[in-house]
Amino acid sequence: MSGLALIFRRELALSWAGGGGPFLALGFYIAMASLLPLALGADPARMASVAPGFAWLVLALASLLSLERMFERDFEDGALDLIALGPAPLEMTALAKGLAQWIAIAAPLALLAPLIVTALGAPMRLAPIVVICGLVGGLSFCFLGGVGAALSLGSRRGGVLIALIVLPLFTPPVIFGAGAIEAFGVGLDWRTPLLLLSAYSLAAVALCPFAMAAAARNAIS
Amino acid sequence: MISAVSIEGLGVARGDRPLITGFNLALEAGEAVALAGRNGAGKTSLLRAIAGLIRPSGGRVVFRSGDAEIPPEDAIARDAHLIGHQDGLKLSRSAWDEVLFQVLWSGGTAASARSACARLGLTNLLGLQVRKLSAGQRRRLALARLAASPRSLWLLDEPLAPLDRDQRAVVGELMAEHLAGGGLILAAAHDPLPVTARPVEIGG
Amino acid sequence: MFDFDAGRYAIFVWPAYAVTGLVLAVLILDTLLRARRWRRAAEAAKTLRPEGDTPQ
Amino acid sequence: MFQALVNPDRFMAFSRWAAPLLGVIALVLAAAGLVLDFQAPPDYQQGYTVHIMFIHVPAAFMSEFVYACLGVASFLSLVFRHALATAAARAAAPLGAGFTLLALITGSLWGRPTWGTWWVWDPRLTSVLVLFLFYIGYMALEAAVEDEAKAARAAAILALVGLINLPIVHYSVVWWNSLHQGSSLLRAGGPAMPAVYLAPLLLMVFAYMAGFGALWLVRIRGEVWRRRAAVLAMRAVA
Repeated sequence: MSGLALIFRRELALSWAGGGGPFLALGFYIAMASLLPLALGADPARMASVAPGFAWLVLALASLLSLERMFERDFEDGALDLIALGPAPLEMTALAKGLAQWIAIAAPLALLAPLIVTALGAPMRLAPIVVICGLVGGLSFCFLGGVGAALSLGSRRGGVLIALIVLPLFTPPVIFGAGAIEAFGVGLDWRTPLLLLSAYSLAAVALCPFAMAAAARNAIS
Repeated sequence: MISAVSIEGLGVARGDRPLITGFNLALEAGEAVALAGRNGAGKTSLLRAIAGLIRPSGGRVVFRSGDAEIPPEDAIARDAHLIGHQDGLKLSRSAWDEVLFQVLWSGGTAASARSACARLGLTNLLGLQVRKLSAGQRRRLALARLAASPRSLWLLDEPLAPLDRDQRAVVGELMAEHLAGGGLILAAAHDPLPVTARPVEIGG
Repeated sequence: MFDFDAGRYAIFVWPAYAVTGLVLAVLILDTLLRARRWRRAAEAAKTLRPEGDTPQ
Repeated sequence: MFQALVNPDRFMAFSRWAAPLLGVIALVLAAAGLVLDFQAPPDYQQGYTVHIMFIHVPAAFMSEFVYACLGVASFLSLVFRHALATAAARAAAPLGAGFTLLALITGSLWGRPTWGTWWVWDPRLTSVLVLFLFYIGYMALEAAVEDEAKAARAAAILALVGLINLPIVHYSVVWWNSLHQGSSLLRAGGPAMPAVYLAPLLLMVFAYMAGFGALWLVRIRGEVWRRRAAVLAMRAVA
């Protein structure tokens, strides 16, 4: 079995099982969504207009939640040394970690998102675009988040530091994702923003592993 | 297949502080070297520099197979074990899952992993969570890949520390077999190794 | 010669210049003080251990 | 020229005269710029607030120029592991953040009379805001990682990731703006720049650049001394 498949199976098992797997992020998502009407008042018209943008932003935040575990645990218990000296280069391992994070955290969030959006008052027909943006955008959030997680190794303030590093980088996916959802809702051209989001996500999947691997090597040196 | 390692003028620093400068060592097939030196002298950093995890501040490490030189990354990634102070085991996973990953990752098979665990007396522990194992048991889990995955160069950092007397004997046998088979061992240890080894002082 | 009559925009133009002056001053001061502090530290460390004499 | 910057000792000798010289140039240019600035007639459209432009546009330009310097220094520090490049990157970040903060404040003061709100979600200002967050992220990472050498490399990696993302952020913000509110006044093209304003504006931009050059060189000298002090102190202990 190739190195990549081996490390990917391990990462998936670790992301899915460890620390409640996706339920942590899903729980956070539901909690935030329930607080929105309490904060903005339950006026349906206002909620309907805010719901898509809000649901998309909170999906991005929720994917930050379990990022810390991505590299931190392997770094602390010494597994990163073993992984760095294995059949697959660290870049492959970083790719596997990003994909495992996407499957275990981002995909479930993307599947929950339409429920959240309609529950908050957005029209039901938004559901498909929200799922697609959730899945495509989730790649950007996971891989950019992975870069933040790897860079913050060796600092004790992981969680907040990762958010501070990564959120500015979320600007393009947040804009394109929210733009696609909103355009779809009002019948404007939603294909362009979706294509831009996909382009950004694919670039993230292709380039971020190099940054993650460089950061990991820096941390264990 | 590494048959010789020659370290030429190696320099290792931690931050700005030079730990080791101009270190030379030639290691041939079937030979073991015990690195000795007070704590903080740089034994661990030296092993990590040889393994390519740390960038040396000077000099180089040459790996040879016969008389052909192997590029360091390939040599280490395919043909070297590095066992550090930490065992690299996930506490929440079962012993078998972890040892299987470590063995497969270093080129062994499920069968060789099982036989290595049997050899180290771990068979009845494999179902337990790593969290429930003692330090000695965890160290033996980490050492299992030495027996299960055939790699010529063993870089060991205090390998026997948490083991009791007869467990050390088993590891001693593994080392002897490895040397007999043309393997190389470079180990940092305070107490003497269970095999005859050439002592080398670090940071004297 | 100079037209300083900002009229009703005065409360926007002059604060803008004031803030610019302030922030630039902070940058300049911080830079100079930091450089001087580290220069003194370097010179102090050098006199502590003049070249060639290595304390055992 | 490059040779002078590569070797720390030669750099210290070079910057010893280069920094004050750049400082003087900056003052002269700034003085000239301000003189022309306040002789220019108020703009028929923006009225007197056009004078804010003379300190907003240079600051906005510097916020991106310094980030480019930070990116280049980070690249050299990462690839060639050059101590001077690492010092240059470390020294540039706070200056860049300072200029970005200036651009945001003066931008908001400029937007206020024309738009009636303190903060205007104009694409250029929004890009500068995100750039400010990049600087904050860079400095936070460098401060958070304990080991200094690792902190420098981690921050250098982040700076490069940021540099790659900068144009994309620009584009996405401009695209976002076209979605929500038509074009905006502060667009780079903007209303044609009357010649009388071009001269002072250019003078101010070059003044800011010379000023940044002087400050950067002085901060790098500070970094070199700091490292020398650290190395000597450690050797005295060893």
